[in-house]
Amino acid sequence: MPPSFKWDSLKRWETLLAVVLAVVVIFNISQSSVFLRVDNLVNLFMLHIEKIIVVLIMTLIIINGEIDLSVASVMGLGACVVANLYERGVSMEAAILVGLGVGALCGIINGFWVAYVRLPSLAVTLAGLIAYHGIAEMLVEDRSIGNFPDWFNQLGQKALIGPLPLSLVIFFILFIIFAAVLHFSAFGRYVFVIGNNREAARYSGVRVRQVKMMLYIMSGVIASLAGILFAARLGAVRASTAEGFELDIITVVLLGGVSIFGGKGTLAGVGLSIMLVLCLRNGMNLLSITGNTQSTVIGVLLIFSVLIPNLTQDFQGFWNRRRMIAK
Amino acid sequence: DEAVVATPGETVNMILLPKFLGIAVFDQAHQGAEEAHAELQNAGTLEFLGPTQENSAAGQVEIVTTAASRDDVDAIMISNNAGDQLGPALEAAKAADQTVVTWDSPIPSGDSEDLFVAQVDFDQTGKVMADMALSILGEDGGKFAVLSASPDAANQNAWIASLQETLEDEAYASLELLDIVYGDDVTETSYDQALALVDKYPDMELIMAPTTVGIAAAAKAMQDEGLCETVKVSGLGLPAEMLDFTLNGCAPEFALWSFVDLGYVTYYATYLLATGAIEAEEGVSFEAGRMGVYTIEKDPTREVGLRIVMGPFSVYNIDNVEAAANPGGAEMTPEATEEG
Amino acid sequence: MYRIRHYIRPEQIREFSLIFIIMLAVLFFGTQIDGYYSARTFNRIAASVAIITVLAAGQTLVILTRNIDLSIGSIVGFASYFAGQQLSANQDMHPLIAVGIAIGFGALLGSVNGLLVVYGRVPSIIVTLGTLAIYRGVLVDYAQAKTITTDMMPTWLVDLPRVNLFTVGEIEIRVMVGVAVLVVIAFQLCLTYLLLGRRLYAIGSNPDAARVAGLPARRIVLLAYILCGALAGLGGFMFLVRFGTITVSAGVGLELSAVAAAVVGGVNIFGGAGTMFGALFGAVVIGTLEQSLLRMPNVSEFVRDALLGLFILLAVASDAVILQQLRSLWARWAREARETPAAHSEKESGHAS
Amino acid sequence: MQPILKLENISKAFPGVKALDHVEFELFPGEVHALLGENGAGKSTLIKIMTGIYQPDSGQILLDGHPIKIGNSAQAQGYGIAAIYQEPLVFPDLNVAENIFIGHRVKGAFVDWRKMYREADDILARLGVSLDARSQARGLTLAQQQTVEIAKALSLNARVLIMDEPTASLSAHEVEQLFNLTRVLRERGVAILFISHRMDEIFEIADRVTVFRDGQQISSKPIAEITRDGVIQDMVGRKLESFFARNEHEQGELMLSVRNLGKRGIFSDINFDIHRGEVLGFAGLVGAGRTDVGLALFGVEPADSGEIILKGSQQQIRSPEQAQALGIAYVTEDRRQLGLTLPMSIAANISLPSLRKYLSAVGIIRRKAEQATAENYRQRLSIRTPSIWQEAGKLSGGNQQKVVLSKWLNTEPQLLILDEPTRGIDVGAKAEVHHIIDQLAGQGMGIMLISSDLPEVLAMSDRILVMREGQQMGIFNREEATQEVVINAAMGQSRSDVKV
Ligand SMILES: Nc1ncnc2c1ncn2[C@@H]1O[C@H](COP(=O)(O)OP(=O)(O)OP(=O)(O)O)[C@@H](O)[C@H]1O
Ligand SMILES: Nc1ncnc2c1ncn2[C@@H]1O[C@H](COP(=O)(O)OP(=O)(O)OP(=O)(O)O)[C@@H](O)[C@H]1O
Ligand SMILES: [Mg+2]
Ligand SMILES: [Mg+2]
Repeated sequence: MPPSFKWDSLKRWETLLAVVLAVVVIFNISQSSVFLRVDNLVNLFMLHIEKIIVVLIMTLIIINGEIDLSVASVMGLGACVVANLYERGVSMEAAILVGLGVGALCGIINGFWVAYVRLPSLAVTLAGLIAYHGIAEMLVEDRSIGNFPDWFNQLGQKALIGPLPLSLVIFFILFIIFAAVLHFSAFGRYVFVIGNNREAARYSGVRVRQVKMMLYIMSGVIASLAGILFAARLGAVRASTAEGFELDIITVVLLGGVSIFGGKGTLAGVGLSIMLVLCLRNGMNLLSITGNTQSTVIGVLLIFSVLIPNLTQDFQGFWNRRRMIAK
Repeated sequence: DEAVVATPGETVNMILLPKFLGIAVFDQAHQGAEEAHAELQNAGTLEFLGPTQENSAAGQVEIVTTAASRDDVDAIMISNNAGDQLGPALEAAKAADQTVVTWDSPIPSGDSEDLFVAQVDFDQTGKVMADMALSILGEDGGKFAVLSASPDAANQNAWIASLQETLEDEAYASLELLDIVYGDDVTETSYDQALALVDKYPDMELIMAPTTVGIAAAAKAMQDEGLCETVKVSGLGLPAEMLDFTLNGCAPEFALWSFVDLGYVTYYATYLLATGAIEAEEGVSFEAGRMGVYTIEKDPTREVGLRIVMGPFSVYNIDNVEAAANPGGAEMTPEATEEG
Repeated sequence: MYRIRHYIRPEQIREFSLIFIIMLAVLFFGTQIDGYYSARTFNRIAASVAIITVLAAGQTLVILTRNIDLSIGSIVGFASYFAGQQLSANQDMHPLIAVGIAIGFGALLGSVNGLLVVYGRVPSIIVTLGTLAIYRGVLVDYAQAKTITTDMMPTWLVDLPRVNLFTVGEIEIRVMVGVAVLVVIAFQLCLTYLLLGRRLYAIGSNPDAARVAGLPARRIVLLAYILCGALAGLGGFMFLVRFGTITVSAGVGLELSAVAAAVVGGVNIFGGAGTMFGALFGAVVIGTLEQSLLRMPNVSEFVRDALLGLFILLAVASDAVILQQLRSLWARWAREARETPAAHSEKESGHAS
Repeated sequence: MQPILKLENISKAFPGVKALDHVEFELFPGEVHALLGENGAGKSTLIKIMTGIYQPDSGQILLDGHPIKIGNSAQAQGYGIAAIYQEPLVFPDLNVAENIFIGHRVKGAFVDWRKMYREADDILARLGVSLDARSQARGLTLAQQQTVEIAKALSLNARVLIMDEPTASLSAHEVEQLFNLTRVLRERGVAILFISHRMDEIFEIADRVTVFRDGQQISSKPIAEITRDGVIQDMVGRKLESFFARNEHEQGELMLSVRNLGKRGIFSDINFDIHRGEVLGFAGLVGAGRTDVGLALFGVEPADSGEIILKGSQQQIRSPEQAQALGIAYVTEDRRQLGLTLPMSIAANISLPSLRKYLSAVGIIRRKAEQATAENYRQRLSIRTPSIWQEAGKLSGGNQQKVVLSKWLNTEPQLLILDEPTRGIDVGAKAEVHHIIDQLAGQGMGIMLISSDLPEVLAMSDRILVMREGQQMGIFNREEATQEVVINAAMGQSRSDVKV
């Protein structure tokens, strides 16, 4: 039995998510003939692909006991940098590289304050959320920049391998890499240990600051990449691109059973949570349930997925006691 | 050319997609569309779907994309809040043989839509605002600032551009535009921005807000700070929201169009396009029920794109605002009218 | 000197570092903005932070217990809409009853959060992320796209933002500012002098220890949520008063502003540490930066957010540095006291008797 | 006489472990009842049942002859039962006085700060510790936290006082104060349940001794009827050398020289040498600064003056990973906060500092190898657990200590800093640890042994360095170091006025 694979929590959280997911899928199939169509299944991912790419790295950051509220702003900034440079005549390839670099820079800034100065990550990345968005505004102002080269738009919109577009391929590859790193590598072990007890990790010779720095840099680069993919998918960039995505991203991570206090969570759970939210949203869209009703349903699901098992447990305990008293 | 008249009773499944759900203007547009839906005895459905305000752009993309993959959708009527970012999604809808008509706010690049139903002539908006400014400030004119929605709201930007163009005209030489600021269509931000303008430009006499959220917030800010005598507010506002401020002189004059009519006309145009009764081509005329005849033309405010202009502006002031705020007595403010 | 050091701890005067930061900011903006040092600046900033302060106070109560309430933006929206609707239906309602309705409504929504957290044992962030969406969704359904407008409101409410409690020279203390300050002071007193207040800290500081010490943690956390909801309800009422026009999107995003104010004000997001004054000063720091940047000449619309983020980061960083300096200063004093044990013990026995 | 508290037929099982197996237990007023047993015998579990933290699977509890149900700590307090737990549970953000009084049931809703500080000062003075009632609990050393816990329990004026290894991190002086207070309470008729792994203390304070083994009660006798060897035999089920003596070793070459090491406000002018194969003991009262010297050498809290010369070359040790690379290991005194990652498995904890050893070519952790290492230490130190994949937090206190030791031994260091290495571990394991220390020294490792257990320091060290309030009071050879000499130095008499 591998150590970071806890059967207990698997029983409690992941199984539950799997059950709920199965129910949702069956419901969707019964309600809509479109659901199982390949194009719909691709759409289901593609409509939120940028968010769920960032969900992966956010999982690691939250398990590490920190948070990154600035991801959505970095996504927007990455897209805006690329658009702005392209607009100025820089080649798209170079622009993308610079965009990723800017993402890394944002990560370094966040990481520096969090890891080395030990400021609370919530405060630091909240400031980042405002500031990086502000820089994006400086770059794009009130314009909408589009007319990117065809290959760029194609990458965002058209299938690359079989029916899968590039971003979906990237997501699956990242998912496998992150799962391996988090659950089977030394780095992943450090991520967990630091999330559980930063001081104990330090006393064990773990390079706490470097690990945190690495995570934030990865977060910056991946968020920026996601932002650029978003630009390719939509074919245009505005200053408000990706604004407000951070809460959606964090919600999915938490629904996946990752503890906001760090040290606990699995990518399997997060994967299930991604599937669950995507299927639910897609099903509701197919049934024409949109807007606030949709978010209300997700909100209810979020609460009930934890509440129900807790209540059943209480209920069982209650019955057991009743039986014992009766005896 | 003859104006084409719609044949009632055909089956067209339509989606009306506002910027987001939950506020009055879009509900009014829905009302107008429902009215047309009943008139035309459409055997299909009219769905009113929209994202939440916080997730407007991405939500619109999501709804359009899903609609494109549904077999039971024939037409989408959308008030675009995502700029050109909606392009690929709408392309997919068109590829699935769905009719795409924009209303209220078009696709800036104009590619991926069949037709834009403009509420008013965007080039006229600037003139209307400039005229209101002159009418409020008097012939001597004065200095004023613009409080807009978010910097990337396409229709607002177009109106501001048209305002700036209008101001170059001799007739408006007495008007000086000091600054353009953005309240993001959030009440708190707009309120703060309005007061900041007052502090920044002591000789400013007017705030022009081409957004219903901004104009109400600015008027309230001036009222709260007792500034209504020195700084007036104008722009585009809802009569029901502006009633008090017009009566007490904080916002003596503002303009808007009827969203009910906009929804109504949009529905007619879309129905005709989707049933194949008309083609989206320059010069095609059609009759939109009680609203009369419209002719499709090239949209002069964009490089590509066709439009019809609904028009006209209604300019509201102390004389007509009350009637407009309570059409038929009970529409907008049921509580207030029930009780007193 | 020894007495002062002995009675006052760096943790207790950490708020001074925030005041210092506010002063720095004011000095800086004074050089940038003409006529910045004026009563008007004060009035503007004070009025603009009143609502956030009340919300941050409520948020602080919950954060102290190592929980969080992300739903308050929706509670504010719902409470202001609901109170506005009741007022428009009943113009003669006594103002206090109107305020009571908003507070009670907020407390009700807060207690739903609290019950789910405490008895449902659902992590607070999950509960309130959920109710953030749920309350807003229910409001959208409830409101049927109708807007509350000023003309539906009784005159006293429309005039309330202009009413001064008192004025000092040109400095006006408006009712809403007064309410915010009152809330902060009242709750700070509760935190310091009520057993309940100290227990709030204990629970957040070490939940296991709280359980072992036999503290009624569940009831206390529930109470924190109810109070937070009630303050959000009060904030909703203030929102109605200030902005007059209430749509279903009223208060969107305020939860993050409140958390930001609390965190910038030194409230530990992992519970156990922080004060109401901290939350107040946190709100004032952010408010001062925001309002001043709005008025700064030559700062374009598009640069402002970038600067705001930068300044907030600087504020948080310098706050941490100042606090650390204070701590090491105290440690040095403590060592000096130990190295001169005679003087130390003499004084110690002096005050102990 | 009727017992205040009587436990009948109590059983409690955890997954894979039967922690308590049909236990009978009585506690009388006015007695100090010692509870003995190996690590993991079930002592702490019994206590947690008495204070309502765990619910027994079966059996009942009688208070003054009436059956009661103890559902939680608040109820236990209501019945007059107070406890000091093995691991201090302080509120780090509250100050010392608040920590002492926060759980009290008081009348009225208001906090009387003056009264609270007065009473806190009072009780701390009676305990003989110089701890400021106004200082924040965050940053207190483990021993200081332990005294806060003691003060808290004493201030409750309970009828039943339970102390789970209260002395584990205290030095002789503080232990003496605690025992004085305990005797006063005994006079007043309080029933006291006392747990310790230090035999001397048992014979000094206890009236009756109950021994547990594997969750079962083995014996319960008045102190007069027992002998040291007898008790140990009851505990481990076989005869055991209770005390281990060092083998004589050749001392090797110089390994570490510390010159004028200082850290502002913490310690200053520390000078010592450690040779290969040498055990240098560090003695002193609680708060003497021994831990801080260890932390400085390990780079956790680097020193700010002086020199560290390791194997002939001067080193600036700025971080633990650097220290580790230099072959230094540090076994912390605070196993729960700093030594272990409680929610993770025993195996993961043991492999953590040396994780690089377990990586495959592609950087994946080789679980088999990890498991083999953990199994090895589990046998060697007799760690009592159903599986090495068990969460470290679910081990008994002593077994946790063994895991911390394992994880550092596994790094094969050259200089091993042991800070209270035998805190809370039972006699058998303690002998085993002493044996290991001896063995490691024999292999040429340099060992720095910080311990508040004076007999241990005296028995295990080649030389003993005594500290007091951050100052080095002297270094004593094995021959000259007696209990008295060391205590006097630790209490502040300089070397010259020590009367032998
Ligand atoms: N929460 C728990 N979950 C699983 N097992 C537990 C738990 N608590 C204790 N145990 C197991 O119960 C047994 C008894 O533990 P207990 O803490 O009572 O021992 P102890 O006698 O106090 O030992 P020590 O002297 O080391 O403190 C041990 O085997 C321990 O691993
Ligand atoms: N009288 C005192 N008052 C306050 N703080 C003290 C006092 N004496 C020591 N300290 C603090 O306690 C720490 C010294 O404790 P340290 O843990 O290093 O000593 P130790 O000898 O290892 O004692 P212990 O046995 O408690 O571990 C230092 O950080 C010092 O600042
Ligand atoms: Mg124990
Ligand atoms: Mg120590």
